[in-house]
Amino acid sequence: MLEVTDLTVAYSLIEAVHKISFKVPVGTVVTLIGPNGAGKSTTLNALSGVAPMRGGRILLDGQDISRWSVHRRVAAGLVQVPEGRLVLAGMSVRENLELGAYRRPRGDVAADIRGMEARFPILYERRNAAAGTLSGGEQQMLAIARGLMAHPKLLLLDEPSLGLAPLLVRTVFEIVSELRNSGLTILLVEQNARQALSVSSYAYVIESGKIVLEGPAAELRSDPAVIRTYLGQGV
Amino acid sequence: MAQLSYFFSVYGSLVNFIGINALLALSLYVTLSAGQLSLGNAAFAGIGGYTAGILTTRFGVPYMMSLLAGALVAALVGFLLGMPVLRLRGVFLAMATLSFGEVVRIAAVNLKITGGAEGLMGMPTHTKTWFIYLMIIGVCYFLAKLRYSSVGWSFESIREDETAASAMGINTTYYKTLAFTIGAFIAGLAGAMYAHLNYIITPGEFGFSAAVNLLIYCIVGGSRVWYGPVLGAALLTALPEILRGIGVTAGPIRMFVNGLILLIVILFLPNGLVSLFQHRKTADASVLACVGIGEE
Amino acid sequence: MNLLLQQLINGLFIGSVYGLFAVGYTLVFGVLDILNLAHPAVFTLGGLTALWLVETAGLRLWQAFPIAVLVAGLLGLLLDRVAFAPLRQRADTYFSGLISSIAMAIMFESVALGLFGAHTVRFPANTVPLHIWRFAGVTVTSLQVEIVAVALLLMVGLTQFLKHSRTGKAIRAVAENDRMARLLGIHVDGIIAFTFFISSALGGAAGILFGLYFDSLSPDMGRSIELKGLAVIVLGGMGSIPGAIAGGLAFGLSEVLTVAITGTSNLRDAVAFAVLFAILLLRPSGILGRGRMREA
Amino acid sequence: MLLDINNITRYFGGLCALEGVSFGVESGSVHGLIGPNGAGKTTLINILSGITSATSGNLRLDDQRIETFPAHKVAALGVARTFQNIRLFPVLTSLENVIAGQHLVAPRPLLPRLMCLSGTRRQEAVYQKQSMDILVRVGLGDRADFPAQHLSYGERRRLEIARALASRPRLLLLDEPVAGMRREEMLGVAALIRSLVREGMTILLIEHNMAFVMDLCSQITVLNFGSVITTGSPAEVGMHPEVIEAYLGKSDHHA
Repeated sequence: MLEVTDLTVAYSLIEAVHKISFKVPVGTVVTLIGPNGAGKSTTLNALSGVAPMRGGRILLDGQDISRWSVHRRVAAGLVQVPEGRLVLAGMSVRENLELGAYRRPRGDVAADIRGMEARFPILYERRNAAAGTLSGGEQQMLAIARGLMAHPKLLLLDEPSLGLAPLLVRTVFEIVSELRNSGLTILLVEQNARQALSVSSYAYVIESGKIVLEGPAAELRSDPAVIRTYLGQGV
Repeated sequence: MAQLSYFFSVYGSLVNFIGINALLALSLYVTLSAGQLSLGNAAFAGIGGYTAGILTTRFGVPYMMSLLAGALVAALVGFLLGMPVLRLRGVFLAMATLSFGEVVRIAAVNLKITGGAEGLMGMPTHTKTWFIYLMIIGVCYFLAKLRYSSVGWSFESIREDETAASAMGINTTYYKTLAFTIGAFIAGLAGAMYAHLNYIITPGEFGFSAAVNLLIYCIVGGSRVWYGPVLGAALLTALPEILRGIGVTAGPIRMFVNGLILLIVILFLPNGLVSLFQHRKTADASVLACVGIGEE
Repeated sequence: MNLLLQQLINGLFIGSVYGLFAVGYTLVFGVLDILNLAHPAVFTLGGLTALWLVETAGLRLWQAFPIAVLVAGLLGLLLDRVAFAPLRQRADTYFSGLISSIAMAIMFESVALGLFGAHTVRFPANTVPLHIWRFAGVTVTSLQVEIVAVALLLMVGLTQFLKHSRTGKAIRAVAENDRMARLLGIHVDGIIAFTFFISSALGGAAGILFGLYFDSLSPDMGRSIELKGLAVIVLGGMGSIPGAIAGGLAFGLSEVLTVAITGTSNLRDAVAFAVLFAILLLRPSGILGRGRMREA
Repeated sequence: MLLDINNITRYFGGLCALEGVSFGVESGSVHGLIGPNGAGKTTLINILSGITSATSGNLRLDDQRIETFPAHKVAALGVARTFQNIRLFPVLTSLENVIAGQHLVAPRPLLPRLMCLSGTRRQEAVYQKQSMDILVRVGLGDRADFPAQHLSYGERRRLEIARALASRPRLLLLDEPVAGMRREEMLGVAALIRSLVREGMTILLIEHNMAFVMDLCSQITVLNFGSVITTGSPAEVGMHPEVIEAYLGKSDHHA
């Protein structure tokens, strides 16, 4: 599905990500974990085309999309749900969903919205409310639902559990496993490494813009180095 | 010597205007150096000009005293205006100072003592070229010394990041008001000198276009060092003459060239014309920096 | 009483033109957070283009109007490409955009000056067939009614377009958060260019209506409305379309009422700017604003 | 107790960012402040440094109430800080950034400068030497003439610490000082913090890197959803069941 080789990203003169390579096979969930500032979100943004790529190659279904514009990537099914639940706060919940389908033919959208509202009833109840008035958990549902409206082939999920109460974190990860079970390919970035590893099949550990470790998620969960640094033994 | 006196007989008033405009540009530079975009400096010049003009014509106050009074009154108004408006940022500050300027202009049109729309007349033409340039040198000296004093570092810090500046112990309200007041003082002084250069001043000379012109001088010359505004004012004030010299006489074309220069500078020389002359030490260092980082 | 009513009606007419002008102004600010100071110059060129089409090309006004509006829209595209798009990635994009738009304004005005000369011109008599209605001591001309109708139609059309159309929603998405809009697959640069097109088209339409209403057009007519437009969008809350419409009407009414109450037109603008100044100090987000304050 | 935080609450609109936060920071200690993203740590630092005001509650610095003080007054009492999102002065050089940070301790009066008094030059040399020493101390001695915007991420973080140190604070608030740093750089910062504390400085440290926090801090306060879960020694905090759940997610869920 996705194959990234030697991806390098630099903001102004400073490199944020240095020659990283990874793969997301079709139908799997792959996770990038690592500390704050390691370059996880930057990597996702480079995949979406909103961070400046300095080198490397991104293959989506064997096609080199490295030079594609953002909207072309979205149209091709590479969809990001960004960090911090970036809903369009002043627009209604319904409008947010509609804009999720911006790159799709108009005819199918109404049916999709009905489907999405059936799946997340709260989005139907609050359909006319400004998205900014939703609670944190509801906004995250909306952000994910909006991402799904684009019919993604590959969903990039950036810190979906950020700032959510433990109960909601669990709900969000339940949604992620449902999506995985329905066959969607997902690249997940998470600080909550324990939860993230439990829903993924493979994971990469990023530190200071480089991949320092990779392996099947189950193995990383029992790797002493990962446990010490990310699963926080001792805390 | 004869050539020089010929030059002055032809270009004397141009040289004077360059000087006045340079002073006005310097007044805006002070405000900009503390990160505050003011469109009120033309109005401060008007306040200084009218104050000084009224004092000399109506009350027979000596020239030098009237200059001082004009500058002080402008500074006082700047201080009083600065306290409330400097809470505003960016475009909102620009517009508040702009509307203040308009109110001043309209007041000058409507008041009797200012001579209404026809302007204030009868000022003794005491302002001499050497005096204008002496004042410029004085102001430049002051600003150059100010830059590396506590006040100058505070202005610089506020311009770069107001929040960080306040966390370093800089009383941002105090220093912003100070910058605004110093700017108003210099503008008032320039206005007072202008009033005694020309025999007459009119409200329209201190309106919105004048305010925008000052901004243009600073941007084209460069607003990060004190000589930038002087350079900008000199070049742009002389531009019509320069263009005439190369055969461009039509007004619209001169105007077009004016706009074009401004556009080119803002697109390609964001730090103004002075960046063409500045030595490249820091630029070289930055190149080294990226090489160093690339190797890591 | 009838005099007051007549004044209120006149205020409504001119206010609708202000509103139309300000709607375009505020649209660009809402989407880009940038003040497009070339908007008044587009307003001027819109009016003068329509005049040229009627007078020289011999078109009827209903034919000339859409063509001139289209030309104004194209000028907006030019503005975006030349003055704004190159600065978009820069850290001081808001400040440099302000300057580059001033540069474009100067060039546009010089073009108007070069093509149409410095004198005031007017639409030929009978460009619009004129009926005069009188009732209850109030006089209303068909031209006034048509101006209000066209202005309201355009403003309501824009509001509906932004609210319901797919592109309109995309514009609002870009206004809220351009990064997020990009991630949704919205072609942000295209949307911004389109926003400039609409904004400038509306500005041009306002210029035509303004020229018809006052029966005079000149290359510097934009200056007379420039500051008022700024005042209107601050009054209505920067970036708010309904705010700009309401602000335009309020401004028109305040002007005629000031004239009616003071008996002279001298203080017409002073009251408006004093109100603007007060609003900036007391409630910087404007009366109907979204409470959005730009950090400079 | 150098700093006493008592019942601090902060609302943003209807949203509660901090609720009844209370803890004390011992003089001469490194006090850690941890918690998941969005827990309210940065809001608290902003309130402590006077950049944001608290909705209610009070703050004492050496028994002086400071919760109503604006940022510059708090700074004048000896509180300096760094910012999570790095707020250097980008076009100024490293040295100039530190010089700007000397505002409170290095008066540079204008009048003697205008009169070109000879003492000015000597005084300036002393101040510049002090700034340079601080740069050397954070390991940026060779970067003095570089504009801050051209420094690497880790260098910028260290320069921010240097600028904060320039005001010779008693209390230093560090907001994620080693985020994005390489391991060697991180060790350097840890050594710097230790030596500052040896000289009597008090440090309140926000950091995500657990090993770093556990290593340096004598006391740790854990924040979650705007409330304090617990304050205690690293060992105590590590055992606290609520901390484990809040900070790491439910460990029993999938493990």
